[in-house]
Amino acid sequence: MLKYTIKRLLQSLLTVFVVVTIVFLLLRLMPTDYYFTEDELIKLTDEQKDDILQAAGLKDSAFVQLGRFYAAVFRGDLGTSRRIMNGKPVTEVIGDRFGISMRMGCMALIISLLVGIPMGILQARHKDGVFDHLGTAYTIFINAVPRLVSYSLIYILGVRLLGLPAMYSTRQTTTSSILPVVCLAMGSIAGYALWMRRYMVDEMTKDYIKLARIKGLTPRGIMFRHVLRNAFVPMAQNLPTTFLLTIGGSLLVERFFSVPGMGPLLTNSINRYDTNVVQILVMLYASMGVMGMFLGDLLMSAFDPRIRLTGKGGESR
Amino acid sequence: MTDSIQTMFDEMPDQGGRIYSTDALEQMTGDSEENLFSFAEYHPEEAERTGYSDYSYWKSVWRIFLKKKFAVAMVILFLAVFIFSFVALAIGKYQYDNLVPDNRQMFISPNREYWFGTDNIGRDYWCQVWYATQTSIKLAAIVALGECVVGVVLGCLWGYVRKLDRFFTEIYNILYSVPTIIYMTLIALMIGRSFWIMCITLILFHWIYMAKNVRNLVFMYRDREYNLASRCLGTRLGTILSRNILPYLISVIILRLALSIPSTIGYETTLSYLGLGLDVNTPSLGILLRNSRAYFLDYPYLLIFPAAIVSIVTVAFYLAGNAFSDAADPRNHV
Amino acid sequence: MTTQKRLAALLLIAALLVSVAACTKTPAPPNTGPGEEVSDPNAGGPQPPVTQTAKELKNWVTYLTTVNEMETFNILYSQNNKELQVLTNCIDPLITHDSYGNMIPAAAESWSTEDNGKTWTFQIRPGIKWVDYQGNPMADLVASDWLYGLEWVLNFHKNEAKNTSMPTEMIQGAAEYYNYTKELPEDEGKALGLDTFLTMVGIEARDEHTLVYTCLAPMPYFPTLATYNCLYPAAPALIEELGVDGFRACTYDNMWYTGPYTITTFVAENEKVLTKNPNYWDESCKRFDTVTYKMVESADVAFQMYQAGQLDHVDLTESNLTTIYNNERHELHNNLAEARPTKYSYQIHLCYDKNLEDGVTPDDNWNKAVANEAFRLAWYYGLDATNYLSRTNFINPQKCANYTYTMNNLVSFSDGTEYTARVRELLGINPDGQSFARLDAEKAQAYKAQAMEELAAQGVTFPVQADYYISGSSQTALDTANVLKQIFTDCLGDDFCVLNICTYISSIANEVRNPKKASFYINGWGADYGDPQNYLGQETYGEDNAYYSDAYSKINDATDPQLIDTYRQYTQMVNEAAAIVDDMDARYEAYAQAEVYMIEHALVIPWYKNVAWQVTHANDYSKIYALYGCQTNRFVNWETSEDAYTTAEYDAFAAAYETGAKQ
Amino acid sequence: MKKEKIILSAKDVEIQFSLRGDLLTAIRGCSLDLYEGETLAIVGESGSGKSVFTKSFLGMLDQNGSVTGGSILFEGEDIALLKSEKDWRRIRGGKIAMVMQDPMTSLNPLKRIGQQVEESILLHQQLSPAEARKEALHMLELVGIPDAARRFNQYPHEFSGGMRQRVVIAIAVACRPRILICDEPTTALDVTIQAQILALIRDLQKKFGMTIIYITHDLGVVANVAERVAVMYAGQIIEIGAAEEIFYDPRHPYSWALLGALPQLGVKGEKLPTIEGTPPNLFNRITGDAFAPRNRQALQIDYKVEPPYFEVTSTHKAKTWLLDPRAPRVEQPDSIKRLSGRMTVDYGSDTRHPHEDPNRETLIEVRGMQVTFGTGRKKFVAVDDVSFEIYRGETFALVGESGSGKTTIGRAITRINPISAGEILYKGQRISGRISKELDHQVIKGCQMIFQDPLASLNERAKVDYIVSEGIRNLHMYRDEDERQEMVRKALCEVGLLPEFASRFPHEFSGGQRQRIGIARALVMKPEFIVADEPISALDVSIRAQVLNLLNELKATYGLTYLFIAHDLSVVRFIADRIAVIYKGRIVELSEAEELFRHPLHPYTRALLSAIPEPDPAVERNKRLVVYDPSVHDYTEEKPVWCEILPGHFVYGNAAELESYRAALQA
Repeated sequence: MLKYTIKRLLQSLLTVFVVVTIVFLLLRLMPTDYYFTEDELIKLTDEQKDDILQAAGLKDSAFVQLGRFYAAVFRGDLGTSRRIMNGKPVTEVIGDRFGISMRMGCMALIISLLVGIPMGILQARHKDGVFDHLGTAYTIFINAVPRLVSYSLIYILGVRLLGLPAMYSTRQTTTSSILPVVCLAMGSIAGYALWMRRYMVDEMTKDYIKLARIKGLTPRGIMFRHVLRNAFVPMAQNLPTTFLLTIGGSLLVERFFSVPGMGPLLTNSINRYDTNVVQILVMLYASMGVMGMFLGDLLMSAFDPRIRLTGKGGESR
Repeated sequence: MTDSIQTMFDEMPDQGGRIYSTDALEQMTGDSEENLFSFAEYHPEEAERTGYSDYSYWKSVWRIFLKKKFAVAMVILFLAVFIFSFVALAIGKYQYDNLVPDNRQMFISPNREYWFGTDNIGRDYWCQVWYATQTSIKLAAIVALGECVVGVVLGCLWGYVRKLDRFFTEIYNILYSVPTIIYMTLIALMIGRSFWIMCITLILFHWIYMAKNVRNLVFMYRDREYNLASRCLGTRLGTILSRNILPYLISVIILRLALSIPSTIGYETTLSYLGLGLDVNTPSLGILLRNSRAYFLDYPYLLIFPAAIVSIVTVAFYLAGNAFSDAADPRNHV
Repeated sequence: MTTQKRLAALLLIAALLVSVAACTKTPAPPNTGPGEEVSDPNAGGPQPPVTQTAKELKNWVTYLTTVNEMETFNILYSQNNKELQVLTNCIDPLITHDSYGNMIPAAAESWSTEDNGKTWTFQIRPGIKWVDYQGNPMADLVASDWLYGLEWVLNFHKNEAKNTSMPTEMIQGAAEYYNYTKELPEDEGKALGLDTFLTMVGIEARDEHTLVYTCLAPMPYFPTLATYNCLYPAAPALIEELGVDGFRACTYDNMWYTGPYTITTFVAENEKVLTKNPNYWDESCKRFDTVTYKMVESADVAFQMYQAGQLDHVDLTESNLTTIYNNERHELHNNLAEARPTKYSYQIHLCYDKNLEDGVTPDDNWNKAVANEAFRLAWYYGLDATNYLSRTNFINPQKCANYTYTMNNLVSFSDGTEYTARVRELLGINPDGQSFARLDAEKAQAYKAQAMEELAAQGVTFPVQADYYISGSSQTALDTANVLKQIFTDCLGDDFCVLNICTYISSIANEVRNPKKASFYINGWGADYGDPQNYLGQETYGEDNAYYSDAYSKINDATDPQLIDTYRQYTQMVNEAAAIVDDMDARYEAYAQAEVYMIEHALVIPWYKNVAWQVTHANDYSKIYALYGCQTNRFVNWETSEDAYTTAEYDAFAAAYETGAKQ
Repeated sequence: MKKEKIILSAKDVEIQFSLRGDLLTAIRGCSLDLYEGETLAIVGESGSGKSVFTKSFLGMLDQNGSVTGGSILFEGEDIALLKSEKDWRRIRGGKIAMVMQDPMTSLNPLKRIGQQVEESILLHQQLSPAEARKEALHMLELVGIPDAARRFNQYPHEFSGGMRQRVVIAIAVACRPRILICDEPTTALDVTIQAQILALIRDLQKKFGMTIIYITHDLGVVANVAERVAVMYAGQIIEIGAAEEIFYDPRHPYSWALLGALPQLGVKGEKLPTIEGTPPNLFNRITGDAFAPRNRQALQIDYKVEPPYFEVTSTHKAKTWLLDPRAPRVEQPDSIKRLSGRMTVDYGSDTRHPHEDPNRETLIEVRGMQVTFGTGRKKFVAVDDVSFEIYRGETFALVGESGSGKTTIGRAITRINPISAGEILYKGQRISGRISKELDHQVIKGCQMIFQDPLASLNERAKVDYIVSEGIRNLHMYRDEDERQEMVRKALCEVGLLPEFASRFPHEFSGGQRQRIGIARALVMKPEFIVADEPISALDVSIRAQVLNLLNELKATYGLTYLFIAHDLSVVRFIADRIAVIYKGRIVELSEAEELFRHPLHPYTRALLSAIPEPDPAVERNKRLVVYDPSVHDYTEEKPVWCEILPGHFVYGNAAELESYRAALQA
């Protein structure tokens, strides 16, 4: 188990390394004008711009910068932001926003798990019933219609009809979180319901369900003793990834409701050529991504005795 | 014991529980007893011909698909919208290419002159919406096709050539583990925004999902016996992929094609909203939606029309895709 | 055995998740910061009782869009309005402005020159304290703090080449010192103290309260530079405390303040709160208890919030304005208030050496046409900017009309005559507020005919194709460009000139300007210091620091002799004006003549300025108004009202201001 | 045995399915009386409706099917009328239970074995949880799970197929049903395991006094378990009677055909009697006797009027006009007579043995072959150190249970799987590893393969024409299009298919036809050597004979050499010249076929032989099972060797074992 964990972690590290390097090099291909604000672009001459870039260490060749970056990272120095907040350590820049994104993401996650999974179960239990059709219509609507449209609808409803705050505020976290959390949860509810329903319906056609019926088990008993847990296994694999992605913040929602979270930071830091922030963000996202996959596998192995991650060793006769 | 057997025997379902008399038989068949109890001619070829099934995969797919009334209705609705987008441009009072900004005409709600009202600089919204509809559909179709072509070709290689597995898996990890928006932003800032750049970047980042899908299927079919047979017969890799495996992937490809259209349109609107979408000179529904974001609380019609059309298109393809995947599943061919 | 393994797996997952969660907990949740204790200005509750009869606001809540979030707290480092508008409230300059744009003492009690502006002496006000963000006094502000400030700015390794352009152009030895530090290794540069600096640069602190600058040449307008953030002080004790990197990256809670406010709450991209500095030297000035900035995603969100009573001020977008203006029963219909012009003066900068789309081949057709004065004058007299102006101000488009190169209200003659009024007088333009005043259809037709005749002879084909570049990501720019295109069609006819709208990706400099792909640019210039030289000097021929003529118009690459002669003539006029340092009226008159010459030959075509609409609880005419420097956004001496001002009230303010200005 | 009480009585049951918009009548008026405590076997080919019929006793028909006529009386109630799941639950489990075919999928993979048994105990026996647990443990012991206490807490994936089937049986029996339906419970299992499961079911029946309905297509299994046998064809029971009556004195031509087609009853070198064609399409209305079109001795009336049941004895009835007194007399086929002992045959008296020919030519030689799958820690040795020769003109059979590596050997020879050690020679040339293009083409032409699963071995999306000509296309073995078509036509005719089939798609054909297309595909290359990988194991009994005959015919016509891979020794005995028995990747015994049957030496071979189900109730009921326990070999001190113990008879063992084998041969 330990050996496997170490091996997976090393593999993940490699993936993260490759991703960060690619993004790093791509960043250096970007025009450096993004490093300047519009005010600066109007007034600065080319020489002045060059001087500023040189002072920021952005004039060196990409590989020199890459070497410097990794050397610093290995020293544990993740660098400072340049344009998001000049001189502020990247960890703090990200940390501030991560907290907000995570809080909101967790709320949304809890809501969507509490609503989405029972919804999927109910749909599967009463397959082709009214509730199933309603639920399916909901999932179709959410999955098919572009998020921008559905968020706009929620925005209009929430702001115009319910008078909820249109923007996130640190003073009224509760009320101002309602709309963004609803938007976040809305999508994942549909996701969970859809997959839960699908996996359950899949399980219900399996042979062992027939055997359970032949035994004389009640539909309810079949549902709760057999189908539910088995349907949960494929869900389990994706759960950590969705969890990590949710706490990683949603760009669209956070932009829409001025939530100072991770999402806008990502595009802002790229837009502003804040290379250090981008790199560390990418490192963070990539780590969360590979971590999610790894945790998913672990979780699945915990639920499903058939899966032995170590390849051998689980053999007990 | 004999009793019960006897009862059973009497009640055996011999068309009414009696042994036929010769008369009855002759009456029933219009043939003589002699003839009836003579050997019939045996046709081995007839035997060979009996009982072959008239089952056809595609016929069944089609039949089940047509049964999904709602999906079919949505597809028809989509076609209607698509065709109408041309008609609409033709019958509209204004031509997209000759739109003139006019500050006396701005923000006019839909009326007889301006069927969808006017936008913030007083241009007819009707022709903009329909023009954008065409752009969006064109974009989605090109991206979907591109994704499929690239995804299928590389997915086949990924699935069939074991040595490439590690390589493609790593690519998948690289693309999957970070939000695509990072790459999209980088590219948009680096080489700009245009219809074709958008197409290519979307294909660039989305083929992998198609490829992964195809790869799993190829994996499944690769070691089927008929492929072993082909290998045994010395069939080349390309032929195996194109003749033996690809035909089995068609239903999946069509499904992905159909589902990739709503997702592309959704992606396009998101990117447009973030300012990473199409060039502003090429209005798409995403761009109109983004623009309307600034006005929709005052002038909801600027949101409603493009939003409705976007929803029709995406829901239609989503439903059609899912209906098709149901129909394509041989388990449902009952 | 398997059970154990599964248990182990579960434990591992739990551990990892906990550690992920733990990592994220380290930064303090933003809602438990000191902001919680601050009274909530937008809770909608009753305001604290105001003793004055005029129900003034004690707390001010305004907004910024999230893209305008601050990127630094170091005022010496900032080059952007988005930070300066906040930070000028935090640290006092030597000199600030009043609501008419006059210079008034701030940290400097007085200033003077004895040699026509070659050296300038500032008397620093005694008793000013550096305070921390909670208002606790930390140190005294003394003259030498300005030495540290300038050293910081000019030190390549300390300020990373920011804000150097004006000091290096004006202060003796500044450029040399900057280049000196640039050559030093990073460590040495950062370690530099004042010693070398003082030997090289023309600045000294005669005593604790006397600060002397030496300019490169006599500069009568040097004090106007003293309002700018490149001449701000820095507290050496703070630099000492934070270190060089720490000082550059100072934050609101570790920096020191001398200004009317300190920043007490800062949540990035969400909110910041300025609180009255209890130890501010000027106890007489009127300040708010708190000023709150809300960071909003877009102007429309701001409007929503204003309507919900969460903001005291909102700038109106096109659609808001249209809705309110056209609907007489709208609750805000009578509260529309026209803002004052922004400091930018927008011109059409023509490109005299343009290439074709490949960026290499000269576009002869355009170059010949634009070198022809009749061609340019046809534009000058023919183009009616009204529709273009409506894009910013559709109620009073002519408020946005701009007929001069220099921005209004930059400087005035000693008799009170505003400089640009003199220019307009010389140009013979008398705006009536109803139509675009310089328009002259007859002249336009005549010049058009003349141009077509003359140019046809030179082999120019008509219509001339004019390439106009906009950012590919800006819908507003596209809409505006479409309006402009229509103006060309309506005013000059498609047979003369056709506008092509093209887009660039990110860098207009690299993609358009350097390969010379655009026919013209519409660009705004805001002054850095209070002298017409700052405007007119950008358009001279053959001079390095003439920014527009070199970088945009590419006049130094042009070949047409007649055009060059015109430019030379203009350059000479500007230089003559600049040489007059003892008589300001004569100096301004000479500049006015040069400007008129430039405009009458349509070397550059003045185009518009920004006058927007708003709904507000503050009287703009009571605020600091300056066209240069960065003092405009100081929240001092504002007149405010609990109820939003009405249009009528605002008109009255404007009228009162006009009379005040005359005096 | 007394059969007094009818426990379940089905009358005129008609079951229809709506399939692709059409109505399929799967059961066309089927009646059956089941007696308490008996074992009834229902035999039939796939599609005969045997499974559907019994599923209707449990209300377990698929969603699209329903009982549309007749009645099923059970405990005084017509259960055909039951609709809701709730009603059915009164019947299911406690009254009637069922064991399904595939043990791999019929257990919940995520629940412990014990829990799953416990669940059915709690449902049907009023016991406290603790008692239920004890009872479950007891049940597991009862079905022969060794070390049950420990295995109680294990998951299904930790069990082998046979063990899982035991658990499934335990679950079914734990409900204490009155009737237990066993739906092909051993089809998915190896022969040796099958025999054990059959024995287990018999034991349990005795212990619990259950009535058992046994559904199977394997007449050997029927002979083993059944007291009464019902033969089903096209949705009807066409003959029913006591096991002896059906095996020794069948009356329906279909029963004759079914028995006659068994290779066990065939004579080497002779054609097996076959049933041509395929079962009727049940979408169509069938008039007369459904079997008539395939019956060489059909009467005119068979095409017109459905025959009634004719009583042969009080317990034996058949549904054929041949029993009508007016019908001409038709003799039972020879194979039936042989079975009932009315005729004897001498196996293999005049068979030719190519390997005994002094001028024999070695066509294929395998030397020390090893095949591994996977790498690193997941490495798995499928075949280890295998050597043998195949001589031109012989049929060399490779027999072993699933997972023994027999298919891997076949695929290694046709170069589908690469080998990791050793070499393969074809006509003396090495063909393993890298070879020249020329040799490659030569091998492709010379060595072909026939696959197991006729459903999977044809490309569904290509026409027969393409499938058959794939090889000749690759090697450009024709001059022009006409010649290609001619070659395809010829190949099709040779395997007994109509040339016009070339333009059809595989899904239009039945399993047997498809298998023949697969043979045509190999044949068109004019190969010398064919690897036939279980070519008949996925086919119905009646079809098997066709394919076996065809293979024999082709061998005779073209002098082909076969490597015949099978798990069923009885088939192999009919077709093979020499037999190699493989166990876990190693060949343990190799010998001439009859010699192997006469003198099996290796304990595994003996176990295998004893487990073969014979289609003879008398033999089956009295046979003693030999169970192979690999732990009898003690190879720690002496390494085993591959030894030719008699000329042509090889066996794998160490010195001590070889000694005992020799002793056995002497005896």
